[in-house]
Amino acid sequence: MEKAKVAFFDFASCEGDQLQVINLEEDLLKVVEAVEIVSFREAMKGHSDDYDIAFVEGSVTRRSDEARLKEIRKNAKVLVALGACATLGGVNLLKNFQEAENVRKFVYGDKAFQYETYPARPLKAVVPVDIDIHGCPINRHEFVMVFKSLLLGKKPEIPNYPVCVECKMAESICVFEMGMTCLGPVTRAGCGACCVTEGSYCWGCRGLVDNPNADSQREVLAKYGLGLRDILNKFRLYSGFSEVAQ
Amino acid sequence: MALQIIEKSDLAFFVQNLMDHFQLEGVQSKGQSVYGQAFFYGTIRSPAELCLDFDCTVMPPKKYFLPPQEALFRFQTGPSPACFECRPNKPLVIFGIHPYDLKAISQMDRVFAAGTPDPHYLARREATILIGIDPTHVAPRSFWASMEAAVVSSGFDLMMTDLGANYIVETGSEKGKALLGDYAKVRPATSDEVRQRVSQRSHIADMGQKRGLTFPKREIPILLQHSLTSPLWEENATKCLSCGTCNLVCPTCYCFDVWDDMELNLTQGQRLRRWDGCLLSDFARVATGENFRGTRTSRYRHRFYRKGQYLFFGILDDVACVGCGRCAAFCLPDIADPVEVFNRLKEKLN
Amino acid sequence: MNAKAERIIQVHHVTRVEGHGNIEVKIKDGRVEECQWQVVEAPRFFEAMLRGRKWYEAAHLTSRICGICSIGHTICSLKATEAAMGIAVSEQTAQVRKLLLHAENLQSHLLHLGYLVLPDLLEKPSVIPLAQTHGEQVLLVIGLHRLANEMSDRLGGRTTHPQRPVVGGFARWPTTEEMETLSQKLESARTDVMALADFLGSLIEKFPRFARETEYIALTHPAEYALYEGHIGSTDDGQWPVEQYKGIVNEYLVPHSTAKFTRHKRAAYMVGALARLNLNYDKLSPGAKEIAGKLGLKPINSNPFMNNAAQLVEVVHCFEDSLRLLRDLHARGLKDERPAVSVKAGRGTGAVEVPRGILFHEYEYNKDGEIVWANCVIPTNQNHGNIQMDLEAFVDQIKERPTEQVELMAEMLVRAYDPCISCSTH
Amino acid sequence: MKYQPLADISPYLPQWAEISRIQKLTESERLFEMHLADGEPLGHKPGQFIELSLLGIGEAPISISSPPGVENSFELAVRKVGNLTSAMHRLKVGDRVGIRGPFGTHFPVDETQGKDILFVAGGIGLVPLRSFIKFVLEHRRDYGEVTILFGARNPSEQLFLDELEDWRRRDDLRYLESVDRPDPNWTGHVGVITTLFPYIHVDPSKTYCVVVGPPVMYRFVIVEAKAKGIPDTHIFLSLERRMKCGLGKCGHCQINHLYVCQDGPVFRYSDIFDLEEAL
Ligand SMILES: Cc1cc2nc3c(=O)[nH]c(=O)nc-3n(C[C@H](O)[C@H](O)[C@H](O)COP(=O)(O)OP(=O)(O)OC[C@H]3O[C@@H](n4cnc5c(N)ncnc54)[C@H](O)[C@@H]3O)c2cc1C
Ligand code: SF4
Ligand code: SF4
Ligand code: SF4
Repeated sequence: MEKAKVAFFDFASCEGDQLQVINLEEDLLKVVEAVEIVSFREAMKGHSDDYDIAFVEGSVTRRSDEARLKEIRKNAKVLVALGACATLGGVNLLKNFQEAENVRKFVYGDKAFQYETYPARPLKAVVPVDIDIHGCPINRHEFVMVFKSLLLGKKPEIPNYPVCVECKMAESICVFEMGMTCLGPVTRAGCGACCVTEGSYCWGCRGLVDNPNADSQREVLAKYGLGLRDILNKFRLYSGFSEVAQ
Repeated sequence: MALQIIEKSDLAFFVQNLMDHFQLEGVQSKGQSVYGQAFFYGTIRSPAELCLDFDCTVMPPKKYFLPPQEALFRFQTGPSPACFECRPNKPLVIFGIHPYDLKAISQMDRVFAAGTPDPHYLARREATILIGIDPTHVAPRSFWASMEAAVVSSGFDLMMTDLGANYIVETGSEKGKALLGDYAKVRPATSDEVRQRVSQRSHIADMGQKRGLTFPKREIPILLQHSLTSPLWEENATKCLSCGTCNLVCPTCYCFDVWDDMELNLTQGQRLRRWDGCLLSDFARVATGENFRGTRTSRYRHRFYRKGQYLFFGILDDVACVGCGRCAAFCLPDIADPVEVFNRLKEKLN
Repeated sequence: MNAKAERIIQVHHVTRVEGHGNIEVKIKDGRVEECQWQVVEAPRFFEAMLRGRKWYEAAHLTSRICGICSIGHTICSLKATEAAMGIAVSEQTAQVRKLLLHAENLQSHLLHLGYLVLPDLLEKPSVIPLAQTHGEQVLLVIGLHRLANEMSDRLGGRTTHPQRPVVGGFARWPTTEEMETLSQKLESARTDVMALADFLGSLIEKFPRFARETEYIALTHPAEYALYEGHIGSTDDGQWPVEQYKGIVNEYLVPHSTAKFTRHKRAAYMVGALARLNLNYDKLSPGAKEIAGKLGLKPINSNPFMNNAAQLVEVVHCFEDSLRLLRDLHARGLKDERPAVSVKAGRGTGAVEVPRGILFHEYEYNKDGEIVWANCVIPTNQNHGNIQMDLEAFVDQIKERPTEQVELMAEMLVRAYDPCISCSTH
Repeated sequence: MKYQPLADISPYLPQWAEISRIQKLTESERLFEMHLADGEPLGHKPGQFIELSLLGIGEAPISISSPPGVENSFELAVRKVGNLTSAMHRLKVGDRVGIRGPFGTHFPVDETQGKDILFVAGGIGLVPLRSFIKFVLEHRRDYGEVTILFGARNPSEQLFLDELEDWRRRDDLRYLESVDRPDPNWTGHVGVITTLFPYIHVDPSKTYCVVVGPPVMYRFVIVEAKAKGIPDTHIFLSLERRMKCGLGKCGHCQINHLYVCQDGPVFRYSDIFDLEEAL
């Protein structure tokens, strides 16, 4: 059987997700064994436009980036969005909630006009995306799971239940009990509640579940002392593209 | 076997001995939350870690018999596919289970033994020795007394009660008897101590009465029979986050999902099962997209019916809630509390 | 070869670096007419996005500036917030943070040397074919890289974008068991580290001979090889408290780059492993010094390619110093300290050394603990100017060579800096 | 606690079956004829299902479409809708699949002896029903009048064309068919399946109605059946639910106190008519 050809690309991002792929260590050798990697700028020289699966990290923040993404979409049979920036727009979206000119000027001063930008957006706002691998950064085990599913011809099972499920399985104490607040009840699981287990709380980096009860979540956050602005800010950190954050 | 006494000063000896001969699991403090200490079941590595005066653990001990995730079998694909069974049998002693959790385990035993017995659950169960302990504190949301789970007379290998100066121990099985004989320093209880136990236990039952049902537990199925169209379901369910917490923390919830995980070589793998919850939105969705419990209300209501009626008539002849109050404590919108729901239904019906 | 002809050398998206950068060179009549290092990465406007966010979110957000040095950004951000609010952290916090920085240096340097540079030295397009030809060494790199990741995991709660370090301390401490396991693993990896150092060391002579004098800037500290704290130091002489970083970096914009450039006393300066080594050589751990000696690396070395060698020396240093820190922490016993924060208005600067050089974060908070102003200066920002100048000098030196070679060597030069391009265009 | 003796073999382990024939039924449905690798008969009754395993892909409940007793082989008709079913469509003759079961209740083969039967199949509902229909036709003399109603969304979704042709020709049964959306070549009846009811005549005192189809169809067909005077106790149907174990444990298929995998999939209408969520 001919090996599937795989390519990696990135747009506005920290490349932390491709790093997770590299962080597979020994398993990375098995991954590259199973497929042919034709493009992976962060790790190899050379490039080809002949690929089946494209893993794309980052969000689109410039109109001029759209053409490159559309080209990738055209070449790829399967397009996988890699990480929060690609699946949700990620933290990049925060600038969308400020006045655009002001944002540019704040960083680049009087030369702001030199720097092209437009409201940040997830890949799916520009091209159809087949699979989302959520997370900031992605969970490398989930990457492997998706990778294997693709090779097996299966649609990967990305959870549609909230982080609380995995949080309970990990036997963490709910952070609401610790006097903090958490986006776990409306955030898509798959991370193993990694932030809660490490002493933090869920920031929402995997985006919302399909049918979140945002109203109830707002009430809960308010009950635990969060003001309206804080609540909105919480949703906007990663889910700025969903209507919940508007 | 008559009731035995373990002096408090000899407890560490017993625990240390158990640690030396078994994998010993017990209750530990996981640190302070704003509501008090949080307790959990974990491996005991020194006698000092074992905590016996807890009020309630965050998660019940069900993970020892039905782990959050476990392999049903391993397999190999290819021209001659093969399956290899993995049947667990690691011997385990769990030290410190409250009566309500013991009762929950007895219920699970019946569920997994009914019909086609589940070998995984049962093998784990058989390899485990349960040491119960009567509560000395009641968690704020517990209501086990009204679920007839303040005191149990079976379902344990050993059952201990804290009498202040010492522990009085009842033996519930041959295994328990051997455990005491081999690893503990005991003496027979005096009749005074036996009487003390009786009064201590009735005290426990009283402590647990602080909150509870306003009516006898056995009426729950009938109450539900008349409450199908109660507006309460919808009223509460609009706040439901579909987070499944109430399922996952419950000692009598056991639904699971099954899936295959392949290794990267794509020829070997395992079939796994992991906890699932009927409150999760896709629990009853089928491949064609139909969701047989697509609304929050239907899922929310289902849980109460399953606890209060379906399993009652099906397998248990009892309500599948032991009153630990975990669901009540951890449901963020605070709508999952069975005692509140049942009492309100009763009120509305009257 | 026809020296008269015009040759255009274009490297569109330099590979095996983080982010998007291009090299453009025009050689005409044997003269380098044009030579440019272009940064084409999309800007993300982190400083603007920080405005209005709470004090406990700053580190989470700025960590996302860079996937590779997310630990460094986290710690730098925490220090800036702590400086702004006048929060002092415990010795224990400082030590675990130092360990985390070591972990990150190990992660990053091993990744750079083993996965990105090694293929150049062995003339392969990537590390993948090396698995066949140099299986043993590749497994060595992978094994050590995994250990570095595990170190970040156990101390910071994640390999990337750590969760445990918070303002004032740690949200969760590693357990004694975790620390012990870590010590054991590091201890037993000692021979591997040395084996790797020897192997890479033996290839060092393959780097081009090239030198260009420049200014080197890094943190310095009287007592230690400065990574976590210290003053800003320069090989051109002088020391400044970190609050005065603006007087050092002097950011400016160039039209062909979305990232800012910096300059200090000269037209450009260099930061990173080589800068640190040039400034703080004396404070290296014994084993690190030994390796430096073997590599012939002494201050002041002005061959940018030797940045790779300096990274190798730092791998040994971080490794040895981690063991020392772990021993120290173990001896004193970890206390379960809870961070205490009282929110107040203020302005503060944090500086730490991250794999690619000195990093600055500066925030201003209002009384509600919301950021009203922010500035981040990334190491690669500070290197862009120096890359440009090295490129000009280096290309001039090799301009007679065949086009592909010029292309490859120019790329190698850029790669030697281990630039974090998207990070510099934050 | 008293344990029942445990089976030697875990009920979660599949046994092997080998595919001996594959037939394309429609664009999205295929028929797989297979036999157990150990040569034993499957031993099923019409209406039962098996859990079909492809290792590494997963497991899904699939009805046994053939009647019992066919030379130790059995047939499954699989519609491609997701992971397992798509992977199934990629298999070739000679490949092995995993089988658990047969599971569940079956159609009332004995109770209906000597009675008239009205079969109502909607779309892929014909797959499980076919097992019963074929059984009845094989034992034709044991049963009374046989009527088959079959509705498909459009002509290209009609399954088992040869068999339909046979039923059309036979004079020992009445076969009526309909499509919701005809194509230009369709000359038959058009409309949802209930629009066929006016064309049939049943004797309510001795007719059993057996219905299998998509969830929406049940409610409408039951109304028609009841309108014909067929009592609730003589109406049978087969329900689909999500299933993960087939053993009445995992909870997914539960309808009130009933587990579809154990107490169903075939139900007597009078047993479930008052259950919330059943239909
Ligand atoms: C008793 C019984 C008998 C049956 N008999 C037959 C038969 O004879 N022939 C037949 O073809 N089928 C039959 N079925 C149906 C069959 O079991 C399903 O079609 C099968 O389970 C699909 O499995 P799959 O792995 O192919 O699909 P899956 O991959 O599980 O899912 C298919 C589709 O549903 C979506 N999906 C899956 N899970 C979810 C979810 N949680 N949330 C949202 N979307 C989801 C997927 O994205 C996909 O598009 C029967 C079912 C039952 C209960
Ligand atoms: S900590 Fe967050 S994810 Fe965990 S249970 Fe609580 S709300 Fe849910
Ligand atoms: S009832 Fe409460 S705990 Fe249960 S799913 Fe709903 S919100 Fe979660
Ligand atoms: S339903 Fe709630 S109170 Fe009852 S046993 Fe379950 S978790 Fe405990």
